[in-house]
Amino acid sequence: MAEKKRSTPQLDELEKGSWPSFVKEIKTAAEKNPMANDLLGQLERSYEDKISHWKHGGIVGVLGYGGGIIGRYSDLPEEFPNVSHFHTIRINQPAGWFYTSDVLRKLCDIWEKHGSGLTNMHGSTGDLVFLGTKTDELEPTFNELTDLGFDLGGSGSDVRTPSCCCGMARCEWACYDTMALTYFLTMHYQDELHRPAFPYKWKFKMSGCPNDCVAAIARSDMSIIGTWRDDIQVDEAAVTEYAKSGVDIQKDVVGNCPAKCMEWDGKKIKIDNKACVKCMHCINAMPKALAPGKDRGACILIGAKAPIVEGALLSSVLIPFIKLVPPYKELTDLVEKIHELWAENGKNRERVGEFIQRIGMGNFLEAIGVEPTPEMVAHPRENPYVFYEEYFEEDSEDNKNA
Amino acid sequence: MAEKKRSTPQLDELEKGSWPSFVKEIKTAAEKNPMANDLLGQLERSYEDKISHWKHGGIVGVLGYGGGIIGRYSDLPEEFPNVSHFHTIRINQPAGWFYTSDVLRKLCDIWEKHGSGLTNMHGSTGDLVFLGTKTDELEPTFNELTDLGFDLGGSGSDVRTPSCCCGMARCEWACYDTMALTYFLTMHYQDELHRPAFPYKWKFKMSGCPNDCVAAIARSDMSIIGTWRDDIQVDEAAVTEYAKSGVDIQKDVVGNCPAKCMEWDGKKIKIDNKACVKCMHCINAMPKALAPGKDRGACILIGAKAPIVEGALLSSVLIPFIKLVPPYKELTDLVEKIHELWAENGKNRERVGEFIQRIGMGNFLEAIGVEPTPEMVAHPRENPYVFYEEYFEEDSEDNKNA
Amino acid sequence: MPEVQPKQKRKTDIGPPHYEKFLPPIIKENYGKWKYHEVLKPGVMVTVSETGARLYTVRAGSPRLLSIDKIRAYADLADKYCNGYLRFTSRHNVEFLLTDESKIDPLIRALDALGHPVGGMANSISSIVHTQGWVHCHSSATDASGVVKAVMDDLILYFTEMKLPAKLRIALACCLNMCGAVHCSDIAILGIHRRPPKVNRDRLKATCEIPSVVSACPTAAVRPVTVDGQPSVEVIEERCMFCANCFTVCPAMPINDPLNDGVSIWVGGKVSNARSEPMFSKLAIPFIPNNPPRWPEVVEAVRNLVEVWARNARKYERMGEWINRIGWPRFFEMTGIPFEKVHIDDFKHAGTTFKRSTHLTY
Amino acid sequence: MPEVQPKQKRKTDIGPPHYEKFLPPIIKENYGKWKYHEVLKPGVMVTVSETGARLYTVRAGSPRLLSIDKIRAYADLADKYCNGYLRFTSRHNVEFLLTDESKIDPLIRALDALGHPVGGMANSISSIVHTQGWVHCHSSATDASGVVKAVMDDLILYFTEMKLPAKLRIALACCLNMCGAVHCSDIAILGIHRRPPKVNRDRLKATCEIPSVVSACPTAAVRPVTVDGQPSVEVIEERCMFCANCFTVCPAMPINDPLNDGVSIWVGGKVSNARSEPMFSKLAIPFIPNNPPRWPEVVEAVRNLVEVWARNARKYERMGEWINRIGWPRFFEMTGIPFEKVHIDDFKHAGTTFKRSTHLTY
Ligand code: SRM
Ligand code: SRM
Ligand code: SRM
Ligand code: SRM
Ligand code: SF4
Ligand code: SF4
Ligand code: SF4
Ligand code: SF4
Ligand code: SF4
Ligand code: SF4
Ligand code: SF4
Ligand code: SF4
Repeated sequence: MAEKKRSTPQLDELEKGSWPSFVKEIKTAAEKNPMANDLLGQLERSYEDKISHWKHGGIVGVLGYGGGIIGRYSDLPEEFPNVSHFHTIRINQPAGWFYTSDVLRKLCDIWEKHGSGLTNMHGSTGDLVFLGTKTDELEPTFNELTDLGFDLGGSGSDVRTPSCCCGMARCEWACYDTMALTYFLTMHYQDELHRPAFPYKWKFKMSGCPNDCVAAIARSDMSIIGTWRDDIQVDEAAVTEYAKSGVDIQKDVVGNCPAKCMEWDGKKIKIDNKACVKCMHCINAMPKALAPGKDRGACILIGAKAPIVEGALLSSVLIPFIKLVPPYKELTDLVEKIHELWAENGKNRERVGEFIQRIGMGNFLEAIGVEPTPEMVAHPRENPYVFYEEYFEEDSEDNKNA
Repeated sequence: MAEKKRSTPQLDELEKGSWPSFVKEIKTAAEKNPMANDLLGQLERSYEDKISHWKHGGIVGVLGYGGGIIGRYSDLPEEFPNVSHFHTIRINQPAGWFYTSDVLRKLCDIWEKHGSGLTNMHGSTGDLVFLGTKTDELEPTFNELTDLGFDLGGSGSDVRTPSCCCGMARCEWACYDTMALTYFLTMHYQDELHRPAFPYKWKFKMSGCPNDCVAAIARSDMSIIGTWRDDIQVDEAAVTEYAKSGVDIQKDVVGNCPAKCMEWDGKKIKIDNKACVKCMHCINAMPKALAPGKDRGACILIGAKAPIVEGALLSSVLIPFIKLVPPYKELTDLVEKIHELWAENGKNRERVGEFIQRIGMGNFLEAIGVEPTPEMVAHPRENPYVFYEEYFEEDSEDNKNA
Repeated sequence: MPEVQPKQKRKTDIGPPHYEKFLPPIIKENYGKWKYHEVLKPGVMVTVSETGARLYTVRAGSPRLLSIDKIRAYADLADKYCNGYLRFTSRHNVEFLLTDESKIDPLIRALDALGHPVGGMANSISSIVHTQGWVHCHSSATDASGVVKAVMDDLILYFTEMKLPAKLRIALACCLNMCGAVHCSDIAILGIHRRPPKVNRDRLKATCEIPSVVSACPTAAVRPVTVDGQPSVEVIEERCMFCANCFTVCPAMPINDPLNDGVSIWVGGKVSNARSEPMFSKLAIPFIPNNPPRWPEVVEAVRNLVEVWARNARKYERMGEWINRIGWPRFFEMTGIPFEKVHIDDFKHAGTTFKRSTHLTY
Repeated sequence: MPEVQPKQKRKTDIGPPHYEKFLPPIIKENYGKWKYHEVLKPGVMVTVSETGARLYTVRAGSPRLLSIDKIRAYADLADKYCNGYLRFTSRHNVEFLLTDESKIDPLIRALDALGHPVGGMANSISSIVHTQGWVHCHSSATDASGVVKAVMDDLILYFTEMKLPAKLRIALACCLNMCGAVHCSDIAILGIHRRPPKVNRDRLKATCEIPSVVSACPTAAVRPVTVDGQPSVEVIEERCMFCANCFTVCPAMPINDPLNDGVSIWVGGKVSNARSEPMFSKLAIPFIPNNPPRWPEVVEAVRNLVEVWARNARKYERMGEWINRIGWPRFFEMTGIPFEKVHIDDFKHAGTTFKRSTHLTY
């Protein structure tokens, strides 16, 4: 099935060295797959020309879906006909990226039949990415995927594939069940995921604690990050153990507490939990001795995005603390209100974080019916430019709406 | 000479209490001065009406000067004819606000003759303020003032009266001679001070060390703040003395060092001077034991202003370190370049801090011939939006100016 | 006592007198040679020179607005206790410069008798930097001197004692122009307007340039219109945030309004570089109506802020440093000030003030 | 081993399979009951449950771009060493989930044989989060996988050992769209364009809406014009900062350019809330031209940054925390990177990045 072996002197250089080589992966696939072989050829050409040889994507998809496929066409189709179309398929991964060998093999079988045999495990958003196939293979691939129980992920102006850290499956610090919530949200928003109807993309990311192992705060429109409200759990004996084993508790633990709320007298650790900002540092440093409290839940933040085009944003606090238990009604009510407001008032290609900045956070909160709290700001305003909406009139002493 | 005593039930309330009362001051003056008496009356009226009864100022001045007088007219001239005009005279104070009883009395004599007998010692910019007189008293007052050796201060779009902390006159921490520089700059810029020719006001303020006792960084277009480059001077014996006398050196001194560059072993203090950010805290806390280094000079910052209209600004670092010794040529060359650039390119009512933000600090530096250094920024840019001015062309591989 | 000689004919651009004329001999001799200082008691400080010379400073509170009678009284005290040498400070207090330690207490008694308390040094509240208010400015949304007097009457013990965790700097500006370093004060009292300017058409036509009025408005709330065939302007009220910049450039757009003018309170600013970098003050209390002659609600609000801070801050912690440690949520909780929509910035850099982390207390 | 049964007819909106299907029994039994973890050696961790159960994780590095052959090889290893259970991480590494401690070392040897090093845990450098590059994206200003491979070849010992002061996260994005958390990485490698887009008039007419192209440009560099009687656009070159947003909405404005595309390097970002709040990365090296196949200048620059940080940071100090302590002037001095005009922000909030204090080192 394979075509002539290509000469790839530049890429060959990238087979050297001890880090696993993507070139080897492509070559392995290229041995039996003409798409992979032409990809190798075109990529070598890019290395020579120092430029991408892909054309601006076109819109392709599967029946009834508006997202999930990224269309891609070569700008050298004569030379590399097997990648003249080379669309990727974004497949919604199982929450937490857990697999069995069995299901992985079945996925491979599908992709062997219908595509390049190359994948990304996984894409930056979290999808399992099937990297490159022709337009007419999309529908058959989709059908086999759904038969296996998989569905497409997001692309375009839709809800993107939610993703999460492994949470309660393997981490002692998970303050809520990230995988359960991810699965729930993915199922709840199937329509929004598959049929783009927003001003721009919307991403959910779930981390079980403030360590934020899926970088939710940096790259999701709604970042749901576990935290707790009560006292850090302390195992005194284990603290002593750490101290004995050479941990410099004063310098490395207490000295790095951002809230300056810890004290160490050489024997016992004292935490002013009302002042603790739940940063995780002391817990990270002594996992056997300290643990998040028992009153656990999450902080919901909103609006992160990459820099295009007004500058990058981190998410900001929207709901300082929420208990996250099925059926998650409080959360979905909130999301629905935001989606409605943004869908109606957002400009084209305006992410929700930019939208909030444009209309003002105060107005945004008012519109979605959330009370402002000081947790939402790093600090109150420094400028005196308040848009008061009312003033008193001479005669009436009543309010007037301006 | 005094008119009928006014009934001032509201203001009378402000004679009570143990803080010195400005109402008493006005009343004292009012006993012999009709202007002060009408001021009292109009002020009482303001207290009743909860509004200022001054009209928007008009332009008045003395011969050949564009600034120094703030025109002021009552909006109730019939009721308070003696303050129908009530202009203030801004008098350039001696550097550091040092006086003798003799010169103060002579100033009082002038003001007794020509004005309300009321003053501000001093105005927020630093001027000695003669508070209120009629238009035709301006020229006579001015003449008597110059006879006494005093001159007007600034107002309008000119160099404003420079001011400074007492510096070397009474402070052990002065890293340069603030009063000498203030006097020098005031004399050097007499023309710019008296004849407004800039887009907006320009303020100089001089503090001898980073404690910044004239709030230079918050309210002067050019803030000149003393600092040092070498090691903090330490008197070990005096440190021991402080420790013995009950100062908690670890907690209160070392623990508050922002650079985390101090260590205290219970006996000796160790400072990593390369890391010290010259914040003054440790020196403030133990003035008998620590002192700024010997290689002293100043940091020049630029651009502070009040919030109108783009939001308040603190000054930002322009020259991280400069030796300030007569004839201050390096400094005046710098100021001249900035004045020229700003005068030519600044918009009407655009302070230099706003101007720099509008044209970009990089462009500003280029225009005045100062090399950019990392000291000028809190951190390098976070966004990738660089306006590169050149690119390579295919054929030539040469630069092209875009 | 040095004398200043009167001169003869009209002079210009002579600048201020040289400061050396007014320095006492001890300062001239020890200029730049000071070694250390010590605050001996409230309002009294000694500065010691390398040469061993000892200069005593006695600082007294001042209302800043002084009659020439009061200045003459100062001059008399200066003559009596310190050879005629005195100065004023950057916060408008008066300082007497002594060389004779034994004259300190008599001077303090004389100042007390004159009604001027000695203090304002070290960890105390010094005088309130303030502006003109209804005494002299057309722009003012509140009075300056009156509010200051009422607040200082209430806080005077913090001036005459040194029991605070750190210095506390209060400032007042009577309008958004913010004359003074109000925007970087531990506590700032700021006069604000809350009603859009009215347009006086006839006066506008006579005195203002329409394009410069329009361009003065940062929010484009002022729009050119034609009324009865005459060019004029109108104000789109919901776009106005009451900066008064239009009024500054055009007297025909008055914004002062007895019912809607009042006072806002800001906290946590600082100027010095000691420990933390300089900081702006942040909005604490959005609005308190003017209530002359003694503004009791303002007095009460300031006292509350001072006391909550004084009780809870650690040694050396300025207001803003304390708040940064405990966080704004606890600040609002401890002071009992309600947090409202207006506390959230919605101006140019608003996004940079949102809380973009999970560092929260509960 | 659980099995997934194939289904019959076309289905839509079924969502992903439920994760429980893929969890090993030990996880199902101890879900939410984990008590603590311990990193036993590079790339090997044990997580201990309240019940006493012990789950071992072995993490191996991955190029992310995997052939189905490699995935099958992973599946074989999973079958052999851990009953078929494995997962991938948020940084695209593969993790094998074991219950039998004795199988750890054989698994490590097998992974080594397959060419996949074990490591990336605790105070190490984990895999570089990256994007498509020339492999699949039309936007890319550089390749992704190639740069990553070259850099990781050089840094591999930091992956397989745990000798750093803290975690170090590197990420790469091939254009300003910044797919991935590049903007908050300890070290970010970012592809950038430096030549304004060219306008292909015929194609523009055929495929793009002029108003949306014009409004896509944040700096108003794209202007509508009429050429030969036809509506088109032009680019005012000195206003362009190469964001490529016009290209994103209109393929007729290509910005890719072999001579001017390249790589910039950013430092000091972080995502976690541990100790300090999350931070953006800041510009360190403005431009390195593309030099395939191994980008030696980029490799060298990254190594230098890692090493200077590793030598000087205190325990637990992430790159950005270290820089914040020592200050940017010393960062530039210690790394030998020249500071230039382009380092100074001139975008929307530029003023908030100026140094507004005298906290300086000399
Ligand atoms: C495949 C993937 C990169 C990868 O190799 O992992 C990717 C690839 C593309 N991204 Fe992305 N983005 C991918 C994750 C991200 C992320 C990270 C994330 O989701 O966690 C971001 C930053 C977070 C964010 O959303 O802001 C991201 C921010 C962007 C942007 C900028 C959006 C913005 O609002 O600033 C664009 C530009 C756009 O939307 O027009 C973009 C556009 C694109 C396009 C569709 C290019 C385009 O303009 O049409 C790329 C298609 C490449 C291709 O040929 O396959 N991609 N993109 C990631 C999706 C895989 C997956 O589904 O798992
Ligand atoms: C008298 C004084 C207040 C006081 O009671 O001390 C004062 C009074 C006025 N200031 Fe001021 N400013 C005074 C110091 C300041 C300061 C503080 C300083 O200089 O250190 C500031 C803040 C720093 C700054 O310059 O940004 C200040 C910022 C303003 C502004 C806002 C300027 C800006 O760029 O944001 C205005 C509005 C304007 O210029 O149109 C203003 C305007 C005014 C005017 C002229 C009102 C006007 O719009 O026409 C006031 C005249 C009041 C009157 O009737 O006497 N005044 N003004 C101060 C001058 C006394 C002196 O010469 O010593
Ligand atoms: C006299 C005066 C300068 C002048 O030329 O007029 C002055 C004089 C001294 N200052 Fe100051 N400062 C003076 C205004 C200021 C200001 C400006 C202001 O308040 O508007 C500041 C900045 C305030 C701010 O940050 O908001 C200021 C911040 C300091 C600091 C830093 C305090 C801090 O911890 O933030 C010190 C150090 C200290 O107190 O330990 C200091 C220390 C000193 C010392 C101890 C310096 C010395 O060795 O002589 C002087 C007596 C201190 C005292 O009053 O406790 N001085 N000092 C000013 C007196 C004003 C007054 O009447 O109260
Ligand atoms: C497996 C993974 C989550 C997942 O579901 O995939 C994970 C797992 C763990 N993380 Fe993480 N983190 C994972 C990505 C992240 C990320 C996201 C990223 O890198 O893009 C972050 C944020 C990074 C940042 O701030 O830029 C992250 C920041 C942390 C931190 C905070 C580190 C810090 O000091 O800033 C900890 C705490 C610690 O290491 O002590 C942590 C701790 C842990 C622990 C110890 C939690 C536990 O008890 O199980 C896990 C093993 C740690 C390790 O690898 O050393 N994890 N962790 C991710 C592994 C990625 C990889 O293959 O290398
Ligand atoms: S985010 Fe927290 S809960 Fe989730 S894996 Fe990381 S450390 Fe564990
Ligand atoms: S979690 Fe963070 S803030 Fe809280 S006590 Fe521990 S180190 Fe301090
Ligand atoms: S600024 Fe420094 S030198 Fe000047 S008075 Fe204050 S402490 Fe002394
Ligand atoms: S001056 Fe400030 S930064 Fe320097 S050692 Fe003293 S406390 Fe630390
Ligand atoms: S703050 Fe405003 S009202 Fe007060 S003096 Fe200054 S300009 Fe006038
Ligand atoms: S007060 Fe300010 S915002 Fe309102 S109309 Fe006037 S200039 Fe515009
Ligand atoms: S970063 Fe840019 S070039 Fe790279 S995959 Fe994303 S959109 Fe494409
Ligand atoms: S690349 Fe960006 S800045 Fe340049 S023309 Fe296109 S949209 Fe405008």
